[in-house]
Amino acid sequence: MSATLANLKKLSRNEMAKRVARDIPEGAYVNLGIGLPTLVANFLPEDREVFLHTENGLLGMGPAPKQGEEDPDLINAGKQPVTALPGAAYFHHADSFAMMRGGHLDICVLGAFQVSVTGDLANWHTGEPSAIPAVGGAMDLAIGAKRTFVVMEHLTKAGESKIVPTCTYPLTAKACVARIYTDLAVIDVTPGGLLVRDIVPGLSVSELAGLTKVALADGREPPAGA
Amino acid sequence: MSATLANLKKLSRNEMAKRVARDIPEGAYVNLGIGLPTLVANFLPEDREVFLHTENGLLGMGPAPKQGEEDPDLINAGKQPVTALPGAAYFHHADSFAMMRGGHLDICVLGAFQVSVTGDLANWHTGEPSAIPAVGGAMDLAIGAKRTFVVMEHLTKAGESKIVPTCTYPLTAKACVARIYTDLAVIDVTPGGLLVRDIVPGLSVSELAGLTKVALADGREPPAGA
Amino acid sequence: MIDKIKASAAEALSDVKDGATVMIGGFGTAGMPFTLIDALIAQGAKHLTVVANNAGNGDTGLAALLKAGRVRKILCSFPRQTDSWVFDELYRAGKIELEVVPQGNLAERIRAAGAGIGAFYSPTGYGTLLAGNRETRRINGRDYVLESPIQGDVALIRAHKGDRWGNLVYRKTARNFGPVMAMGARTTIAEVSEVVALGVLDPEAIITPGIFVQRIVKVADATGQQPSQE
Amino acid sequence: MIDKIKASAAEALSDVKDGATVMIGGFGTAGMPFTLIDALIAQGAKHLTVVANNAGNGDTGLAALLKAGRVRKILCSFPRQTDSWVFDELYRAGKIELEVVPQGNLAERIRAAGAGIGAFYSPTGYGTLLAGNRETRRINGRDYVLESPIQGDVALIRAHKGDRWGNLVYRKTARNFGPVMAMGARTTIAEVSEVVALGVLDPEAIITPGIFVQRIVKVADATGQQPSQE
Repeated sequence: MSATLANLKKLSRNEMAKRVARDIPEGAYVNLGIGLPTLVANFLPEDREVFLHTENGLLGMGPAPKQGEEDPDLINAGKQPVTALPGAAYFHHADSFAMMRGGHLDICVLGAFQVSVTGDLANWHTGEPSAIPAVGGAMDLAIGAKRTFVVMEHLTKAGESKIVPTCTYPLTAKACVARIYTDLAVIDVTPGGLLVRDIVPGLSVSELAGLTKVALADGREPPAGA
Repeated sequence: MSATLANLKKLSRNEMAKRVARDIPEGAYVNLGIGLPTLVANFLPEDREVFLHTENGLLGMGPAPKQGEEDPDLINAGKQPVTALPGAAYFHHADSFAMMRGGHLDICVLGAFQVSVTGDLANWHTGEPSAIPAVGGAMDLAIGAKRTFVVMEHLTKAGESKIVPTCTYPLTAKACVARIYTDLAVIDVTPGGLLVRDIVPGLSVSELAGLTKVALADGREPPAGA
Repeated sequence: MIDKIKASAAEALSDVKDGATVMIGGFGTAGMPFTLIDALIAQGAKHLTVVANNAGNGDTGLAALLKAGRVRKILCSFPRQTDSWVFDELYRAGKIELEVVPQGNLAERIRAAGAGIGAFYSPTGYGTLLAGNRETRRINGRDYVLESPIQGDVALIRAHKGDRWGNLVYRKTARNFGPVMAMGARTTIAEVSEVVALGVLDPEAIITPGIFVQRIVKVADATGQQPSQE
Repeated sequence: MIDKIKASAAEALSDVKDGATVMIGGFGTAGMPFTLIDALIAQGAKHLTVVANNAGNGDTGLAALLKAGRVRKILCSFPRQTDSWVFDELYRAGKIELEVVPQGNLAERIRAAGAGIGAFYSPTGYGTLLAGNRETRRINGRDYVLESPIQGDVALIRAHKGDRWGNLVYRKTARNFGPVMAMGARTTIAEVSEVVALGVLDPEAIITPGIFVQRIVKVADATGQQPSQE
């Protein structure tokens, strides 16, 4: 009767990125972090002008250059070669982080180890004693943008929920996450708790809550005509 | 026996400015405030490269433009038209005041109402109830430069010393003045008190102390061969 | 397609509210956005708090806004000038509130708002009347005053050239407060002498990236504006 | 005549002292001053505190300085990278002290030193391990951490072009920490690909005015430097 995880059609990494891209409106100033979130850029429609910011000093970042046209002086926060669009601007690090910390970015999309039910984010440190800590711009991004989106797998490889009552990994920032995109659902963090906005076919909100082990309310729009 | 003020040859405003200019070495970054201090620029030798800063956003300020070549977008802190030398740079107000407040200027030359024996400066407000207060960049300049020079008449029109035990006018900054240039003398503010470095001919240090009504030590170099 | 170029100053200023905090660029008349100020007067918003370096020159620009009785309070570093008669009269008549802010604190407080800084310890003004009742602190043997950000609802600035993404370059010392005010206001409106196509401005030389600018208005060149004297 | 152009990196670096705090520009290898770092290794100063965004890539540049055993402590935002093996080994062996600083705090703390700010309340890091025992404060409903300036004795940065007054322009995202480090260090030494005559750089487009730069060294172009991956 209930869907099992095995036969659920989870979203692929590209499908997750595409789902995030759907929610980024024209004219938005957006930072796509490093790793999975950077895939979002590939799914922004060509006719939608979105301003991509990379914290190492570029607004108006374009796609990866053609092979052979890489410029080692033109890279993104993940240190991969990128391009600059007409209308782009370069700036130094203090100005770049003023954009982030001053609330000028509309949206920032980050990966995560864990997100708590109150929107606390843990994405920089596993807390293992042997791990070398490295935070980069994660803490600045998490607190700076008007809305912080997280995109991540819903469950760890061991099957544990990455949405948790309280983060057990060291925090990146408190109460900063507005929306969570996983391979199973889209969930808003609200003052009243977590609200499911979208879910993969074949999975119910109560089944998702069972997997997630935290309270989830159904916040989906009723289907047209219902 | 003693020189009287009436027959003393006081320095003119230009002579005071020239005396200050003598102490500005090649390569110095200098802000000349507004009013009398700006005359100093006229006495810097042409072959001595000194970098003039104006807080409204220019380093490498040149002399006044020729008549008819004034540009309303190119002015100094006194809002007079100026020019920019080859090698000049424009910047915004936060960067400009970072230069001042961050201690990057070597010398700043300011006018004053009063300077105290400990180097407190009063130059922005007469304290009269009817006066409209206006400070501009005076407080930033006073505390920012590596050395703050004051250039002023030694006595008020009423014959009172402008070098005082304690300022009675509202302060611009505490303990900021390094050296005072007047129409009678050059005086250093030191931890041990005021030290006369130079004095107009015909006036003794003790006579100057009598006029000034504060303790002054003789800090002049002995004449060569003495 | 994003186009921040507005058809008129009136359109760009239409939503300024009574009681708003309006930052106005310029050092004296250099960089003063005369066209935008005229449009603000026509728009009619009142009880404004103005943040600017000076308190107006002659009878135009900021002085005209003051004269129209729209300004409740002004924060500035240098109100008193030889040609600030409009302000002087209002001030002496008790019709305008004045907060004098040292110029460096003014610039840095505006930047702080734009950069998300909660407050900062400034060396300027310590031990003076202008430190008021603010907290002080000795750090490594030097004394500082705790200064708060100044956040604008609207910034009106003048730049030289702009493009449809809001990128700006300025002209000489008319740059002054423009870039920090653009950072420190929720809505920044720039008047420019020239609108250029996207990509014309050198990305290495853009002074204010478009993220800090919401609207741009093309105006006639400001030739003939004479600098005023302090 | 003032001429900040030095004949060699060795000459420019000759007075770096043991125990100095050395800021090193660059984000990964973009903007890393390889020639100056090599000269610092040859110069021999030890027990250094290094301030940089990363902790070295591969075996050259900052990684080579670390490998030479000259660095006692490093302040950086992102030490761990796929090619940071030199740092990783020193760290695991307890041979280098690490202070991880969020990248925005790093940039702003360096700027604060350059701008004369005594300390500032930063929103970044509140409620996290990296806030350590620092003071916190709630301002207008938001929580902040009190952050102190980071002052360098020396900054080693890479720029694109420079002139004899020390004016600099950068190239694309290699600009990164260069301008703030130039502000935040007592002696800033820049390597540039090109030295130009005074007046060639557009005064509207100079990114670092010469007041922040004490010495310049012309180096061979850094072509062939490959970006590293995190």
